[in-house]
Amino acid sequence: MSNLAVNSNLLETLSVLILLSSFVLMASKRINSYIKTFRIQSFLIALAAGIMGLRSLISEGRWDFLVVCLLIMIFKVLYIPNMLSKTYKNVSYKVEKDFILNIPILVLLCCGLVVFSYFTLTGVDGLSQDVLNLQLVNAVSVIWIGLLFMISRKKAIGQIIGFLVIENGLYITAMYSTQEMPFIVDLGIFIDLLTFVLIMGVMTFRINEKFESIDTDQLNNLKG
Amino acid sequence: MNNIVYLLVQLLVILLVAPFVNGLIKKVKALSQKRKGASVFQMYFDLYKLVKKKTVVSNVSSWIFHVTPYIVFATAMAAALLVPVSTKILPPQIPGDFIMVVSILALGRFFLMIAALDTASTFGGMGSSREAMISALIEPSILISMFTVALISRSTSLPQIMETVQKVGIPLAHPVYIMVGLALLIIILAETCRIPVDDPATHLELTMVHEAMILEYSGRHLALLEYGAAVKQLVFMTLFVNILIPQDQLIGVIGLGALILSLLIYLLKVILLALVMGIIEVNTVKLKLFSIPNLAALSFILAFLGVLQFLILGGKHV
Amino acid sequence: MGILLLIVPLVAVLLLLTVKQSQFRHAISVGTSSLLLILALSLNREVLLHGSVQYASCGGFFYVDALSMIVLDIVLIIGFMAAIFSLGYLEEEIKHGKLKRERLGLYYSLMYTFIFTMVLALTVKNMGLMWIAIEATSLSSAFLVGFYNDKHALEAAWKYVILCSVGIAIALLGIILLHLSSAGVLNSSSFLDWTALYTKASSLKSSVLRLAFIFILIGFGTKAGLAPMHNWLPDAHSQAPSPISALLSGVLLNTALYGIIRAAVIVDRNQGSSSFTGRLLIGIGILSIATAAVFILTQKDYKRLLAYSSIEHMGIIVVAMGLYSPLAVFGGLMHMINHSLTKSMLFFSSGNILQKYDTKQISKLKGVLKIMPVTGTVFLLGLFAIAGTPPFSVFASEFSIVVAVFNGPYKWVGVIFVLLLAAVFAGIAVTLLKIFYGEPDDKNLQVGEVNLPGTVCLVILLVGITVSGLYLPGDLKELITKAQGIILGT
Amino acid sequence: MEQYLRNLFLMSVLLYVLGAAASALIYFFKKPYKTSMTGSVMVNAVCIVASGLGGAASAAKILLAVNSLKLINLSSTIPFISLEMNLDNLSAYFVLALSVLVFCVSLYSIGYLSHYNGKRNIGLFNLLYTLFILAMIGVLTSANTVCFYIFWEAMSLLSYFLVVFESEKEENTKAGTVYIVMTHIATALLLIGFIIIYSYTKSFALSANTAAIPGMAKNIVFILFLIGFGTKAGIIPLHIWLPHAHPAAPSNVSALMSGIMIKTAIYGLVRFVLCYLGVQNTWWGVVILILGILSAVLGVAYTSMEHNVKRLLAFCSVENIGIILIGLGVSFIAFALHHQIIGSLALTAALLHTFNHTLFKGGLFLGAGAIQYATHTKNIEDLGGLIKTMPLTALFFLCFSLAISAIVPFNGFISEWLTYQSLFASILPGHIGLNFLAVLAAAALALTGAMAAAAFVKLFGISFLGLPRSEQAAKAQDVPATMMIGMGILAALCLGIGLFPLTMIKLLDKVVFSVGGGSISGQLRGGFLLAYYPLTISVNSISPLTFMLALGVIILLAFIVIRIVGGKYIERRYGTWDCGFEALNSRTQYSATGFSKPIKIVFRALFRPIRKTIVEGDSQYHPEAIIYSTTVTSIFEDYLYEPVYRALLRFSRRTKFRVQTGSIHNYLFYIFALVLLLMLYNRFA
Repeated sequence: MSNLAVNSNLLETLSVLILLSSFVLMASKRINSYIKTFRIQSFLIALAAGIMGLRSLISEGRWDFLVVCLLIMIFKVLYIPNMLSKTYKNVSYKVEKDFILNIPILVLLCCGLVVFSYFTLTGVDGLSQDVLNLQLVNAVSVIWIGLLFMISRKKAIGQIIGFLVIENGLYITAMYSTQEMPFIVDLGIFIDLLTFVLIMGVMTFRINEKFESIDTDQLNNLKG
Repeated sequence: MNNIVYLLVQLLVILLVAPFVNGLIKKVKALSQKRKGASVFQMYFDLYKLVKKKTVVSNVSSWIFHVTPYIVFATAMAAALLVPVSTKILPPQIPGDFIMVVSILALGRFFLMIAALDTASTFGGMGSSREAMISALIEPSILISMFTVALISRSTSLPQIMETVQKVGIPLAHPVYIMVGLALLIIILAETCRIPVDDPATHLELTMVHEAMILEYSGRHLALLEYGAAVKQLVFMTLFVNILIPQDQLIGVIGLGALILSLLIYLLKVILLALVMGIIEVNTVKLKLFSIPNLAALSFILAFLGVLQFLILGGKHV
Repeated sequence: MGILLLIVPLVAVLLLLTVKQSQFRHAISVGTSSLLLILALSLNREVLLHGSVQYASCGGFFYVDALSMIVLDIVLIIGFMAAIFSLGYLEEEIKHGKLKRERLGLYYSLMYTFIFTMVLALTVKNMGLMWIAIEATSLSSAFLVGFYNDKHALEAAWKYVILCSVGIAIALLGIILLHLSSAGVLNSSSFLDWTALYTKASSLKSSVLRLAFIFILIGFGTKAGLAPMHNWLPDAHSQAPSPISALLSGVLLNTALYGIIRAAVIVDRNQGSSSFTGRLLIGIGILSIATAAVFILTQKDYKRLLAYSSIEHMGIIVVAMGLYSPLAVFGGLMHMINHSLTKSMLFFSSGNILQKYDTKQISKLKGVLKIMPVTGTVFLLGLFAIAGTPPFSVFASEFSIVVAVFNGPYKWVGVIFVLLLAAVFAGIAVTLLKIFYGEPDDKNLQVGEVNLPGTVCLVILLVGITVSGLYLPGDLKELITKAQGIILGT
Repeated sequence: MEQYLRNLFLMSVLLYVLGAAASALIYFFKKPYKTSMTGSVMVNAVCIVASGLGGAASAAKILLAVNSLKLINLSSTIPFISLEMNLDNLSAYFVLALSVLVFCVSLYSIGYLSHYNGKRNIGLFNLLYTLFILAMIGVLTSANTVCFYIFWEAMSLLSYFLVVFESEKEENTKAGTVYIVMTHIATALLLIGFIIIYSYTKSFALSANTAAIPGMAKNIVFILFLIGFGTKAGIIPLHIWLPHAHPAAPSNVSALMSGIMIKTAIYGLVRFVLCYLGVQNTWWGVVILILGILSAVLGVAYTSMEHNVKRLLAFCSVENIGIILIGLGVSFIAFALHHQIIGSLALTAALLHTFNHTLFKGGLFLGAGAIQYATHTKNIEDLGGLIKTMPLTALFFLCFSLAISAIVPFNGFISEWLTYQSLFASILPGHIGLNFLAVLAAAALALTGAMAAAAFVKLFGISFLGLPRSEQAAKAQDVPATMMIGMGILAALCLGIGLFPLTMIKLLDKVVFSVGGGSISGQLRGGFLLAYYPLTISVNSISPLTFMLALGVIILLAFIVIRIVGGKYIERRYGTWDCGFEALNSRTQYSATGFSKPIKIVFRALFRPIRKTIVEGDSQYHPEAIIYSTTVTSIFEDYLYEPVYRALLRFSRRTKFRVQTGSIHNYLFYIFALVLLLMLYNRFA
């Protein structure tokens, strides 16, 4: 039993770390650090998935969480960050310059989002059973921070990373809230994620080709 | 029988008196200008002369030009038949009320206006255009002032109105009637082309309205038009005198004597009114054409005040 | 049998990628879509007979009931029309050098992938799978939106992917919460199984469910083009090739809406009333209609205008679903069908016009009726139809919805609703009616139709929407009534 | 008997359908023009027969006093949508008016359409034309509000297509757009009204009992109906589509639109407010009366300023709708106060004027069409002297002009007289405000009559008399015989009803009795004479026939007397007097602008005339040409519609660029904001 308690403590710590990593992401300016932070965040998630996987393997004999853990490791920790850094290696800019709001305010907003998530989720009675609550708040906050990140970054890379963070947030929400998500759904999410990244890769390539930049601020010809 | 007598009396009185009244007004004006003036019967001679003359017709004109004099005269006469000169010989039913009278006169006026346009003459157009404006402005006052007296007698039929009025006593001492009377007086002056701009006696284009319309006419056509105008003038005067100065209640008897007496008084009233009209015309300066709206408005307001008085006092005027 | 609906398009995609001759590609496309249509017909019969179709053999994931059948029918009919229309459309594009012949295979395979994903979304029982399929639609259609590969098309595609992915991600949060709400109620074999959720709706955790619904509404609502998440829609619809615009507008939006309806049904059953979902749906619906009404009035691009009109109609359907009365639901379902047919007809005809005039600017179009008598007439009548003028079918369904609104709890919403519809009509009339008359600026424009097979489609659709405006075939009515029963839980 | 009439009526409907089908065939198969011309003649012939049957059936329906005819009752599988047509007295009356007009217009069209020969698709025109007629019949006979609504929209749509039929002119298409937008928004209001009623009665049938509707709802519905129908009728200030749409449409269509389509709105008001809803408050009638006064006076004011024949006639329609509304308003007031007799009298006046207006306005538009056919212009400043080249058209036009000016032996006078009488009768002790209004209405009516006469003197005088002002006018030739017959029948009917008003009033009395429950036939006296006054013995009588006889006799007498006194009539033809200057030419004549100038000056506050003088040439003292133009400001368009429209456009444009900025960050922010908002909502809800 104590083993389980350690486990859940660890999971809680991980959830806080994951949240923290998204704060770090929000605070960073360099493309490199975007990718690095994302890699770390994904790693933390993989870790969490691994812990849960072990637990479920021991208690129920299910192995699907471990597969998921593996998938995260392969795709989110290795493949996608690598691909992204390859894509952005020969892009002229390395540092994001102008934001919608300046970084301190954005970080403060992120704090606000955590509070907001807490505030809006505590009232929901189905969610507030034992410790899951705090983790869920953290997880959902990651989603909103990812969305805020997308809004605040003007370069295409920022949006891709933001979306991936949202996806991460969703994943940990699913993981923490229900430890028994149907496997096929998890798999499907992965496939989708993969295709998304592929498409984005193709798109940014083409946009770069046509617009001679991947500044999404320039993509505002269609209005009205 | 009654019908025929009524028709004959109306026809004769109107036909005979109309040119005379015209002459009378002219005489008053002449006298006021220290002239001797033509005889009061001059118009009869003029008419005779015109009928005898050859007729010049513009080569632009169409059949409208030819039928108009007859229609104008006939409508004036038809209207005259609906306005009894005396209430002593009324048929049981008259086939028309004051709305009809207005409409009948409008028929004549319509034709007169289009005939003026028929000859392509600038004067004709001018007269027609002015007449259109004047009639548009005057029509509401006619309707409202007649409406007022009609309301009092609860009937739009003229004999009915005249009979009711006889029960009032001296209508001209009554606020409603005073208003209506003043309104009617203005209407008569405007409708008979007198003040403030028109002058039936001159052919000065600044003052021409009616005369401009009939400028192209000559001979028997002109005679009919002149006669028609005189009849129309008398119709309005008859309306005025028989509604505002009723006399038949004074004459008790019914019969030939009463009729003759009534007609004599009628003649007296008409002469009186003609004199008044002449004097007013002499004493008024000619104004510019666009003072007509003011005059029309004045007359309308008077008529409207009359009806308002009636409405506010709750219709207790009989 | 029904499972073939999923297999056939996949096979077609493979074939299309292997075959090189464009005639064969066309033939495969038409063959596939006709085959799908026939399959759909037979499935229709089954649904009418049995109420729902499930196959135990495929792991029980395949599930079609009257509700999904209606949307499925729409998908396959419009898909068929789009296939026919594409024949002429693509040839014309190739003729004018706008498209290389090699890319034909890509176009068709993307299109059938797109259709496949939609069919998948409509034939699965599991809400999670449905979510995956809907997400997959945006991925496959993104390339179609950006098919022309020019600046505008890419921009539209970019926005489309980003916004829809974010939206869909939020929907996933909703799905997760939906799952959470069923924790302890359903066993693991029936997690997220719609029929299970439906039957056990009353024992789900209602407050989680409500939260789930909010996210699903926003998520799928983004995909369905509901305001204020609609912003990708005008761009994507205007930049996509016209047959694809028709598919996007006539089919994709309905598929996304289908997801919302499925979720709303569970929530309503759980809450025992529609007051929660109703307020949200009606609010968002009215907002969508209002947005369209404002935006249409000064629209300069006719394809964008049609896109805004789609937003309006999604709003109308959502309002109907929010009302949750038999009449409203019936009208809403009918409106789905009617709007799809009418709107795809309009996008097809706008495609013809675009090919003839080579401009999307309204101000540059003149004399459409004269230059293209058939397309022009169809477009003109179609505009009146989409604006809700009798005797076309959109009127019939709108009327039911309007009556339902007035019989519902919020009468004033009905007043706003009707006035907004009138405003949309006015907007369309003010902006678009002038294109039909006069003489075109370009004197070299030949009188005549482009795209003969497409024009035949137009006429068929016009006849269809006119007839169905006055008379609803018995089978269809039964189908709608059944779907209505599913939604209302009766 | 009922069965027989029903079949007769259905036969007429069927014939129209056949006509439509035949036209569709001609349209789709684009036969050579010669064939299509023959086809067009046949379609019009079918319409003539159909209208004959329809008119006969309707008249018989009213006169034989059978129960209302259930024509068709088909329901669809779609909820609420059904085809349910009934013919009761009110419907029959309007169908009668429609049929009479269609009869003449179709006759006229046979000739008129020949000028489209080879230029346009006549098949399409005939298709729209017959469908338009069918739609109007549908509107008039619908037995439930949904059916009514559908036909109403169909009617609007078809008339829109007819308005833009000559679509190459931009002003026509613009006119069409204004028309369809206004009419559609108005129809939306009607729809709201219908559904509000439905939400209380749970039935769309016109026979539904509306007593259960609360008073407030009834008031709202009344206002909706008033605006909805008012727009179609063209009451001020909802009239602005009318002067645009009527000139744009082909003349035979304008005749139908002005003659009967705008009357369907009157039908709607009577049917839905009086019969269906029931007049609840006095103020309903007062509002209608005030709008009537406004429309009549302003309508006629704008009429007198117009120089485009068809625009002039369009404004004149506004005026006449005003007159109809005055009657209707009085009747509503009277019914609200339970004065059945006065109400019936006023209703009779309104409905009779409706019928009369159908005749003479239809005729006038046909006349305008004939002018256009012969001279290819609608501008009366380019006309003149047509009476010589087009004598019969001129004669008919004169008749219509007299009729519309409410001049005596014509039908316009009868209905105006009845309106006066109803105003007069409505002045009863105890309602000072209402009485005041009635007097005002009477004054307005008088002003209207005189100004209409002025306008039509101008229209007739300038276009038909004097010298031709342009080459086309000089070369004009009279129109084909069928056109003439079409107009001739209408003119004869105008005179006929004017002389024998009682025939029409007796027919109408049955209609009014079935609508308002009161009958004025007890007050009527005489066979052809007319006498009416409700409160005392009937001494107010008019007899146009007697007047005509008197007129004839007086003219005859005058002629004879003059012949006797003056001898033979000797005429000398000579040029018009030119003051001794050069001979007069067409440019020295009074122009239409000049003619209406006094009125323009008098009412300058209303018209806000804009004058422009351009002096061409080097020196202002020796100008080569002086161009003087003057226009009248249309205050409702310039000060009401334009600003609102512009504001809407500005709002739309601004919102568009503020919301749909093109920036994906904004879009993401909307989603983000909505998520947060809804979560908050969920927290608190």
